[in-house]
Amino acid sequence: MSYEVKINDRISTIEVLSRDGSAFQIAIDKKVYELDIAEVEQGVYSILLNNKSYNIELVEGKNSKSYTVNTLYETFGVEIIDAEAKYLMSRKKDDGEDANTIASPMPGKVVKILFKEGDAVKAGETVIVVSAMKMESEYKVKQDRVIKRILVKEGDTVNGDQPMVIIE
Amino acid sequence: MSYEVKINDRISTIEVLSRDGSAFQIAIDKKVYELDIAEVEQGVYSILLNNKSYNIELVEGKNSKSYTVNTLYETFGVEIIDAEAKYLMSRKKDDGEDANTIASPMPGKVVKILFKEGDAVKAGETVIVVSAMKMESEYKVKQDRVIKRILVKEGDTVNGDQPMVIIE
Amino acid sequence: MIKKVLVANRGEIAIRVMRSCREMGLQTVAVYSEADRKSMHVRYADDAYPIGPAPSADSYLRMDRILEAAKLSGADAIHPGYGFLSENARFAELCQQEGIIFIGPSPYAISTMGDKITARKTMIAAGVPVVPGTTEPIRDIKKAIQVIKEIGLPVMIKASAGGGGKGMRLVKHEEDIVNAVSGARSEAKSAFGDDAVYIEKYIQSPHHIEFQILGDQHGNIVHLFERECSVQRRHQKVVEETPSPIMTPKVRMEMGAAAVAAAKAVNYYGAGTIEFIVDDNLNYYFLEMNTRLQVEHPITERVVGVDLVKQQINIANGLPLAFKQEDLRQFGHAIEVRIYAEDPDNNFMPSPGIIKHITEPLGLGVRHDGYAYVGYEIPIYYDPMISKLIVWAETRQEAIARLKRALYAYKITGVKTSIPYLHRILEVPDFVEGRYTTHFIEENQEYLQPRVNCTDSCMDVAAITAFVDYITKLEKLQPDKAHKHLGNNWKDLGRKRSVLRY
Amino acid sequence: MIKKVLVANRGEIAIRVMRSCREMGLQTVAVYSEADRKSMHVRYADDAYPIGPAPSADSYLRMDRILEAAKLSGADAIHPGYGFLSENARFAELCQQEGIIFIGPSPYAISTMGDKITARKTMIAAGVPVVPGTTEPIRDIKKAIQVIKEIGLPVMIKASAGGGGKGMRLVKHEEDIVNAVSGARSEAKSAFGDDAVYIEKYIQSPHHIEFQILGDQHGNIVHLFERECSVQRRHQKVVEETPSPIMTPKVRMEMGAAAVAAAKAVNYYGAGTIEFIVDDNLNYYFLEMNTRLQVEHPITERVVGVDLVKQQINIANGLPLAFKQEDLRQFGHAIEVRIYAEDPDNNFMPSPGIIKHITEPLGLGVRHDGYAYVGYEIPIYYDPMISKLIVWAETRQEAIARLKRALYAYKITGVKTSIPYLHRILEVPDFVEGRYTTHFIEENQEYLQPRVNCTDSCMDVAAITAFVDYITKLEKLQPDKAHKHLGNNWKDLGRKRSVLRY
Repeated sequence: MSYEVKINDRISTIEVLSRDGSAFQIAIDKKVYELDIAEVEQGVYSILLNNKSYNIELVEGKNSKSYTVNTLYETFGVEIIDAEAKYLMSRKKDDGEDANTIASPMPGKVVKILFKEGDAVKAGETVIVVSAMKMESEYKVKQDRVIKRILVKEGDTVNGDQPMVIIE
Repeated sequence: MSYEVKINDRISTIEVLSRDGSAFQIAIDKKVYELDIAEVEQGVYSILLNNKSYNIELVEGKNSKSYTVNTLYETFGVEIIDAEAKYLMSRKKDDGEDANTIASPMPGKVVKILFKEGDAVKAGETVIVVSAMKMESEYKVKQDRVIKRILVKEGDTVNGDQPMVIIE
Repeated sequence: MIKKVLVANRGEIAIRVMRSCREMGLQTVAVYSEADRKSMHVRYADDAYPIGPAPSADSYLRMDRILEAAKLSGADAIHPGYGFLSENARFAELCQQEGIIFIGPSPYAISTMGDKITARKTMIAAGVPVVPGTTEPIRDIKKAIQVIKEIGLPVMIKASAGGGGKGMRLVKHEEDIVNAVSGARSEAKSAFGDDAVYIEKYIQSPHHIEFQILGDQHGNIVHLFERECSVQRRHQKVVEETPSPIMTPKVRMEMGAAAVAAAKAVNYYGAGTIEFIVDDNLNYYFLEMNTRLQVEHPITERVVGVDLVKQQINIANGLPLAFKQEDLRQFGHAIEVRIYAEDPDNNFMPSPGIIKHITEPLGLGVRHDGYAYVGYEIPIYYDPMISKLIVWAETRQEAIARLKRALYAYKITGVKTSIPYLHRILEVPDFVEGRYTTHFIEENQEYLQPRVNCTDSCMDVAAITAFVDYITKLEKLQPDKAHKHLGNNWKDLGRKRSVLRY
Repeated sequence: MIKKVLVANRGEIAIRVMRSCREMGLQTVAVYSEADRKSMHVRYADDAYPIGPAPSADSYLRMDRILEAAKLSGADAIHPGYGFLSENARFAELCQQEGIIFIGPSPYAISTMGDKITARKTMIAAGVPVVPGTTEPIRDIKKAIQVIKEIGLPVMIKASAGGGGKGMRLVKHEEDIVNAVSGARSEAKSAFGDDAVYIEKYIQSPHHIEFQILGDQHGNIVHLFERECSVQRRHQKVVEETPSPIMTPKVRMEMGAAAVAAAKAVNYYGAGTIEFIVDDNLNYYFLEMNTRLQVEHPITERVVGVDLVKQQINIANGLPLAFKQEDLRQFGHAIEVRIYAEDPDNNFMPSPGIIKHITEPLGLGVRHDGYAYVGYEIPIYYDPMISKLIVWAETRQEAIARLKRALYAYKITGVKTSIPYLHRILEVPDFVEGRYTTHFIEENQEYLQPRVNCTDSCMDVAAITAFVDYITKLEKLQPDKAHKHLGNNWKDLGRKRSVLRY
């Protein structure tokens, strides 16, 4: 059975053709690879492909199907796409809910909230300021919007990707 | 509720009197300790007792109740004794089965087996030779015995504490 | 003599100080904020005292609580590290009052050098060159022209009330003086309501070069040569090396003497650093003095062979310096890079988080000063520096090769780090050739962009690895389903797979 | 010029060699046995080739498979590391035949020095002092007495056919000679059926001191001073240091010249080591030559400032040495200890197993060459050495303090290690004072016993920690049961406990 994987923006089909212990034969978009794949540390793999030694680190993303993959100098986002993921992806395109949420990409502390629920905000205005590691980041709106809900208060510690403000 | 713990050969009673987050009040043989206990890495604890900083490493033994505990310079065996453990301990004393088994304390490879099942062995004779890391260890009997069963064969890889020969 | 040292700091520097204490047979005391209970300095110290909530103002800057911890623990000395209270004259004074040795210079030296204007005046009086310029605002065009002729072109004209580049004019040619002054004044007037300007010598191709000094309490002061710190991003040092690739023996001797004179001017004792701005012709000007240990002190330790923290402690004990200027020499070349928890490919956004793996670079010529460990959560409250990597080799070229080798093997997952960015810096031709100024990073943006070296097959390998991890997890959770999907050989997986679980 | 190097080895030395290759811009090829698929050298190399089952005889000693891997990978040179094929003249010859550069000396030098009797004769011819003694068996008492008078007392009489101490006699006084020879002969006769004996000068208070040499293919040979390796357990070196605490500048110069003469006698090129036995009066005698890199080479690298692997590669490339004897000097003091996976408190039983944690010692003056990582299973098939810890400081005293500090922070769990034993060695008075011989370990058994420093309360803390871990596990598995036992505050545990899980 084949799966689809999304690597950055590329979507490929992938399939295990055979395996014997750590030796795999895997097809990706019809190209066949023979690899020796060994997990050496938790989430760290040693791959031998045509006797070349690759070290790959996996960091699990928001769910078990999403990974950040580090090779020697590069980082890729990889998502395994199964039926559930496909459904979510199609839904996401429709309602575009993400764009209505202001979230900090990193953990930090809410320093300042400049509006309250119901306020109208002009394009380019800063809504919320978050500080982490001696650096402050301002989160602005790109178009005129209205503050629908504020989910945090000043002084709160937030996690990475945690929604802070919902706008409409 | 109090437990018993065996530290090397000492048996003590131990009880959590109270706790608040990482701050514990624990009595051991009626002596009361106030400690701050934080697991910093898996199985590695940082303990603060009267503002002294201790680093303790735990290695789980053959079951979840048995530990090897490393402090800075020393190593202790610690066993948590509950009803099940008490039963096993009493049983062990009765039949002394362990003494009838030859096991290697470390992983290794069986180099030579000098007897076969049913053979009589004289006190001091070597029954089996195991090699690990360029060093060979000979396992002998202390009294005249008979080989009851041989559980491994030459060339086998054995784990630490794996029974190799049963004698009677 | 000092027997027990409280280190009023955290992170790598707290551990670095404690290491030298331990080698000297001294007991160590850590202080920690609520965010730092699991931090390595608490684990490394002999004693540890909580001093308050996570924000620095409530803990690492709380002089009262730190002094209380010193008294409770019986510490007879406090080492402030760098940052936090290290250049706080009041804290040094309080330690004195409480009968605790402050491992650092006198409160007088800290406060004199801490005030830029006083420091500048003190240096002028001591005959140490400073950047030529006016110290009083100028409101008159004739006065301005006269001053510019005294200083000599090029000069920078700056609005007195200014900031953000408004009212600034660079003047290179004599014929532009009048226009530039007028322009700067009118722009300053409209921006700040005040047309007063300053005039300062403009240093073309500026280099940031600093000299390490050590002074004892008996008036002996030596320098331990220079450190080149021109690779800076937003005034933050990124790479430091010694010797400086542009230095000559003659200028080194002169600048060293100037650095010693600067320190003498404030009766300095302890370890300190004199920062100079240097132009391409090796004209040098006093910039400021740091009255503490620097982040980049290890490169000096390596090339000169002196443990600076031990020297600090010996000096605080009142011992005379064990060496004279003529005993000191530089041997080989050392480079330091700072590893930050930040995302260099995303505007250097800080990247706090939990360290999932760490593979430290080891081997010949590599020193690594850090404090992170697997499972440690880098807190959001403090500086994002994780560690410093210091390499030494016989030559600069070999040191660069060694640093690249060390960075190659240095792996941290869980947080983003500046490691890939540092790699790129080491390959910029200006850096390789040793001709770079403080404009290095802005001038080399193109070289410093993330590069895509990856071929299609490398992308495929990344995808395959993630996929194999996924199906392995799946098989663990739903053994039947996995087997069904994956054919006959799949069963071998369960048998042969990693025995590494524990 | 060499472009791609196959390293015919495993463990720390494979990685150490690859690091220098990487710094030189050379590609690296690993070979690995079935037991080593996950070993660090496979992960570190650019290419990796399997060469057979776990036992060395089936993999790392298989010349044919290694040469095949070299050809398949396009490697133009092979570095043998130490051990395995590193002193195999046949392998060096095969490489030559296959047109692959063997990074090491000529087959002639290897085989000459590999045979003890030939080596001894060659050294005598070259004027290098050897331990005085007979080379032919003696069957006649008069001849024996004559030889003993020539050699001078004390002497050791050994049975020609002997072994296990049988037929051995130490003679210190002239009046004992006749009895000793007769006694040895009759004991030899009854034990081995042959009464022939050898006579050898007995070296009292022997020190094992070796000299590192480097020679190029143009006849230039230099020495890089001595290493003191007298701390040995069962002829295995445990601690090495340089300079030797008993060395004088005069004897160092003489022995260095003898080492160079020894190497010249076999037209040596590459890196090599001349081992000497030295008595308390600094009389020195050639023992043997190791025609390869030594395990303890890093202490020389640190004190002399030379990367020996890079030198080996340059020499193999036919380059002349870049320095002369007078360019080399020793700076400061370096000590190396070897960390073994063994249980020092249980008769040094090997302790293979899975590494559960590793905290590597870092900071100023510390070099760490290892290959283990968290989750790695140390295999049962090979040498139990996990890593080498090398420290440098200005003085020997400071180097010992630094080594103790580094060992303090060095934690490995999952396998037992020699770390506590090394700690104890560093505190033995004879070691601290630098007066020790190869009898050091047997003479200091008392000091080297495990000590119980632990108070009752330290035992209590150990027990409490295990107990808390146990009830925490219990609570996870059976939340209801745990709560019931542990009172009201227990619930907080779930809320506040470690956020470090991932």
